[in-house]
Amino acid sequence: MTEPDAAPRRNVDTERLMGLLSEMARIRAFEETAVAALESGLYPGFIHPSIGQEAVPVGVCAHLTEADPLLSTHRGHGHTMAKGATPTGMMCELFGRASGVCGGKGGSMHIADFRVGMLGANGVVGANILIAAGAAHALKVKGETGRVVACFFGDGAINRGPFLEGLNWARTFDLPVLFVCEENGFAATTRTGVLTAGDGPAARAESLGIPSLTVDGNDIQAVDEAAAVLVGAIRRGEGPRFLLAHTYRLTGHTSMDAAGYRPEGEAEERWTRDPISRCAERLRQAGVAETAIAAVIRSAEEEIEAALETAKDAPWPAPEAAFTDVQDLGAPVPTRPGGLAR
Amino acid sequence: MTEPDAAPRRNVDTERLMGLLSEMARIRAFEETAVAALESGLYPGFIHPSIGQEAVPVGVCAHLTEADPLLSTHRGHGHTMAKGATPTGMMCELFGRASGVCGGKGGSMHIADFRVGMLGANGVVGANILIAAGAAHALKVKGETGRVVACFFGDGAINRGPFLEGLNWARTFDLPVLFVCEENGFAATTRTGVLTAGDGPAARAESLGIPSLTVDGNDIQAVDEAAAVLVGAIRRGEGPRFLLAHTYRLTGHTSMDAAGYRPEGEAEERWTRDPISRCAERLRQAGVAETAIAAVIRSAEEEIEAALETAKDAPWPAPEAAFTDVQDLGAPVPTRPGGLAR
Amino acid sequence: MTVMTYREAARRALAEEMARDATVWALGEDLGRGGIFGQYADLTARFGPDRIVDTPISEAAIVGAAVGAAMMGTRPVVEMRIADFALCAIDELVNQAAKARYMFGGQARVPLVVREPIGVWPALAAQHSQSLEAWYTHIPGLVVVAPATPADARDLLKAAIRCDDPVVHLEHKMLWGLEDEVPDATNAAPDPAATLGRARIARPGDDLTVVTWSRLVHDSLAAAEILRAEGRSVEVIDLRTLWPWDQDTVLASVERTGRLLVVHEAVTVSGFGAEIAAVVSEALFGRLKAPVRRLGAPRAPVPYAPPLEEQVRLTAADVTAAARAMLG
Amino acid sequence: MTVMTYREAARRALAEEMARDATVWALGEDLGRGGIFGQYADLTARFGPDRIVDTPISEAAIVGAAVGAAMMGTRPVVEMRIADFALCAIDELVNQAAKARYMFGGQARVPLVVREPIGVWPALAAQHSQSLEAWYTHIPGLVVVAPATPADARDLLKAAIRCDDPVVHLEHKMLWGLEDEVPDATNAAPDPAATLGRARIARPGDDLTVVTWSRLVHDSLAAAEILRAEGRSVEVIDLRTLWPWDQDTVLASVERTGRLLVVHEAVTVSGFGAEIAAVVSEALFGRLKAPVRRLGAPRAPVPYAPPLEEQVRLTAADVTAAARAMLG
Ligand SMILES: Cc1ncc(C[n+]2csc(CCOP(=O)(O)OP(=O)(O)O)c2C)c(N)n1
Ligand SMILES: Cc1ncc(C[n+]2csc(CCOP(=O)(O)OP(=O)(O)O)c2C)c(N)n1
Ligand SMILES: [Mg+2]
Ligand SMILES: [Mg+2]
Repeated sequence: MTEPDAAPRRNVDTERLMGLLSEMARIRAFEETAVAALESGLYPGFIHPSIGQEAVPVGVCAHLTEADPLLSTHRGHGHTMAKGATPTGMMCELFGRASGVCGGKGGSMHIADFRVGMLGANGVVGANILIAAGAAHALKVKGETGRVVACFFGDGAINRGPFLEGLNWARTFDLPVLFVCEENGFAATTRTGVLTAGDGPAARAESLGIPSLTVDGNDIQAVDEAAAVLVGAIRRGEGPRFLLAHTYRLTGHTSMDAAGYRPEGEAEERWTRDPISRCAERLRQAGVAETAIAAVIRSAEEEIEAALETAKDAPWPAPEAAFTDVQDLGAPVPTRPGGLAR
Repeated sequence: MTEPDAAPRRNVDTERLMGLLSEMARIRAFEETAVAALESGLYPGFIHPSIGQEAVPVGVCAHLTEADPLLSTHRGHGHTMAKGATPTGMMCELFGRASGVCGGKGGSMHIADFRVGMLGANGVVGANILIAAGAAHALKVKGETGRVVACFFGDGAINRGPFLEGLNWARTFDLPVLFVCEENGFAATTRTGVLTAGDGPAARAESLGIPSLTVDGNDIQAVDEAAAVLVGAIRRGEGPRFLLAHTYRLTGHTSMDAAGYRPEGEAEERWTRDPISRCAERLRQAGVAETAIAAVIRSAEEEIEAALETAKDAPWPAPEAAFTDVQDLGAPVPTRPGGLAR
Repeated sequence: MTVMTYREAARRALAEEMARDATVWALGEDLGRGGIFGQYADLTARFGPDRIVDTPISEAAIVGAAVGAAMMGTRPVVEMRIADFALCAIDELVNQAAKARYMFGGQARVPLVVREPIGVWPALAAQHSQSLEAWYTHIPGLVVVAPATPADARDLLKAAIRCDDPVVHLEHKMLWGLEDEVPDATNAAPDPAATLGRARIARPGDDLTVVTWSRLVHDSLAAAEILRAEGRSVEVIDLRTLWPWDQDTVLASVERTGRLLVVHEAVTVSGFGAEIAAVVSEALFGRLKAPVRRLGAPRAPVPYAPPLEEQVRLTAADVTAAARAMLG
Repeated sequence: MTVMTYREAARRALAEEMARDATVWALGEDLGRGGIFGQYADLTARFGPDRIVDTPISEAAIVGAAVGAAMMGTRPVVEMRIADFALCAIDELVNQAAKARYMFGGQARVPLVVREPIGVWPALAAQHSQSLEAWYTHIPGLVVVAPATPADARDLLKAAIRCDDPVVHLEHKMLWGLEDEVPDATNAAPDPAATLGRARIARPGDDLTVVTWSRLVHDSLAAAEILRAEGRSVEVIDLRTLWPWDQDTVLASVERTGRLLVVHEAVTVSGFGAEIAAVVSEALFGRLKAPVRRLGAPRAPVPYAPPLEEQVRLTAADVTAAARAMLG
């Protein structure tokens, strides 16, 4: 099944679509605000924005509850928000504050919000695939049925060994995992097509016995529908499923990357297929008032604006926090002044 | 293409087939002699015999020259001999003698004979796949065409990450590698079928863009013919190829393994499909005299008998050899008596 | 008291923990046939294949999946088969298991045990013989355990399973068959905090302290016995846990004897003996009768041939000679 | 003499070696766009994509393929991007690259260089900040190099490329932009044996020896300067190569000063400082004025937030304080 978007849609559930639009707008606002804050020097390091890819996590997570664990990537802000996390905890984390969702210890590459089942971004490409398989294996060990583990990764991750080992594992043990490959065309500055042999992510998944669907990942309705099918099958105990979502990274790899390796006009052309505009357009065509759409977007922006303000004023973590949560036995003992902890 | 053996063969090149029989008989004699010697306590440790799988390396290596590198596995005696190594150097290595092909430092799991292009057995399942890809990459870097790298591995190895990474690499860079999967039904004491998702090794290779052939690996002519096709394509610069050979491990995983996990009768039934007997039978049907066949087998046995005798009397390595060939700079300095080297 | 092997003690420990706690499970290659050293014998019959899980040859997945399963509230016991194969899963252990709790600000707990059979076993050669305990002691987040006796094979494994942080549990290949008395345990077994991090004075003595662990505890005891005949009194400390390690016990002993010899099977250079030597040399500066010495393997891979292997594997004779040299 | 950055010096070293020897090539992710630190800038234009090879995200394959390519007579220079990602290729480095020559009885040579950018860089957090040099020093077969200056970034990389054994070449992320004078090199450049394994006395002194490497050479020099104002004379030794390490230079210095402080960015516990401390404490027993001290990171992952990161990253002030304490 490819590109269900090709055919015109019969009916649009405008209420549902407004909800999805709202989620995408929240992510977009978060990313844009976070990039701007970084560029203003409000926090250190860099982030991997998911601008342009919002429809994938939103469409998928629309079918998940907080009881469904999710494993994310370095480009994980969208996954986290779509999973139900509030933006404030994540923004505070980017700012390295004590109220950050990881207490300031993780930062953008290690966001996690266990309260909503978001079990972690990951700084190592592909590593989350194995963790996802294991999270699902725990459900099997505990005899819990009906829960689904979702695992997002990029088209670059499919060339790492964990892709093979994790998918083989999930199918072998018939685990409830939805693997979602966000094919955005790039692995950092490299075109993934050039370094990926064969017929791509879905073909690999199928060769490992995992049924797949391929969708236009910039079409929120297509993602929503495909996720419904796949998550439904998994919940019924049919084992793992694979979703390949074609999308595009509208920014550079990181907030610092000007993406000069892209031919001129490419990004501009791709902006015309921006999932948020397309969703809004579809709503308009379905008769939703422009003001209603604008209100959703404005409200998303306000929410993120508020998160930003909270983060700016949030207190720093206490220095001793550097030494907590390492391990119970044999944890480092802070010894400043007079040297660091041992 | 599957099981070309199904159809009766039109003509048999008896001279070629006698040569292949001889190679298989040499490997069989080597393995049986080595197992017996081990059981008599003539050398320590254990080995992984390839009894029953001889047709695969013999059929493949019939198309390789000494200039073609080969990467092998823990079950590598057959690969090594088929590649042209003399049995004496390998037997001396098993015996841990100075005249062993690795000077007694490697043993069965680390046999290598660079003189004939055999670049190493490997104690780590799947690791040789990456090394093979790299050996082929070196040919590309050096601009050498026409050489082929062969890489053998078992059906258990296809569940390790290096399988994915190595095959993707070989196809991406269009390297001259023949990947040979010896599907013998087991990974140690475990049935590979149970823990391998999807349609198996060839399906995975195809999903990575590598054309494959599947053969009855106990039919030496089938292997010979398939290898001719695949090696020919690789030599012509068409990139990597994959050979899946169905075979069966007629012994336990190691010489110490009684294989009690096999249902009664299974091995017996499989012995009826022994590649050596089948080859001999085909020769008989083609009119070759029983005495000629027996002579080939006897001569193989004699050769190995001689290797055994040589190994028994071969001198031990000097103790200092433990400290050579570690590295040029920063090598350990022997200090006995009075302690080990530092 | 029951006499049993190290293998059997470890096997029972796992069985008891699995019986006690339904979230404990084991995974690794060939476990369904008892594991390659028989340390899982008959456990599948008792607990079923969903709790004694046969895995594909996918070391990265074995550890990586265990990380996910541990974060989800189970207690996976991971079998690496041979410690050297754990090198196929180092990202999963070091970048994932060891750091998850910290990176996520305490939201994650990763109570997993990674069992790694270490050490030289005849003729296994370079890729099946390593002892890399020093590596794990260098990684924040990991607990590192190396039992030497059947009693500890049981108690430390139980404590490791009950530990809420990832534990690297190093069992020596040459010890599986070792028999010794194991005190009858109440099933209300070891509290990790009371068990891990505690050294054991395996033999008291006055002239020299030998700190060691795993297989070499036994060779050090043999050496001490030999030296007793020469009128020398050697204290042998079985460290048991390498991180955290029992500095109090070691320092108290060396303060008394004035001499420390650290003995391990691993390569000397950057082995864990270096850490102990550095700590003790600093802490007891000016109070030592002799420099702290380390006895370990030369910085060479483990060779195959017996006469070569002998050059890199420590024996009681080596320990005796080194101790004798220190005693002057 | 030319002033250039550490990045540029390393870039030129690779370019010169590639120009000199057609078997030298480089492989890693994103190299075609210059590498993530610009250390490969413009090399693809000069040498083409078959010698500056863009690879898939396949760290195991990057190192594993390099092993095969090295065995076949080329000299691959492997880029790991961030040292932490090398943990995805440890089997390939430790079980394969480091052991092939030995296991195969000298038949194989594995002349590969693995470049690993190490260390803390602001806000990269736990999975992008490690310094695991101690691990590599523990593995027979590996040479371990850690340049601190532009001149060494050039000379040591050249020597590493010319070395016939596998070299782990650790470049510090914070040093790429460092500018300094680089002596004009004849193209008949460094003989590995004359270059690797040689420490450099970065600053002579009499009261205390600081042994360090990589980024902390600079902070140690700054500390020495601060202490000079207090009338203290500190010798700073830049170790440059960790295996083999220059024991002669270190021992001669400490014998003279009587005091040794080892400083490294890595975790103190089982860091390479332990090895140095153990060797020096033993060799100069009774001749030291103070116990050997080690200054390294606490055994905690590297946290993200600046005030936390500060707790685990050593600065010149930390070195100054530690040295001052030792000088009494
Ligand atoms: C094992 C590993 N190798 C390399 C990197 C560096 N890196 C971070 S993101 C990235 C590109 C990932 O591409 P893809 O999986 O397609 O995800 P995307 O960034 O496109 O979302 C790379 C190479 C890493 N983090 N981990
Ligand atoms: C990475 C790794 N994991 C586990 C092992 C232990 N081991 C040795 S051989 C083997 C089975 C391999 O099965 P397969 O690849 O099918 O080869 P076969 O033995 O059947 O020839 C296993 C698990 C190993 N050597 N390396
Ligand atoms: Mg991508
Ligand atoms: Mg097999």
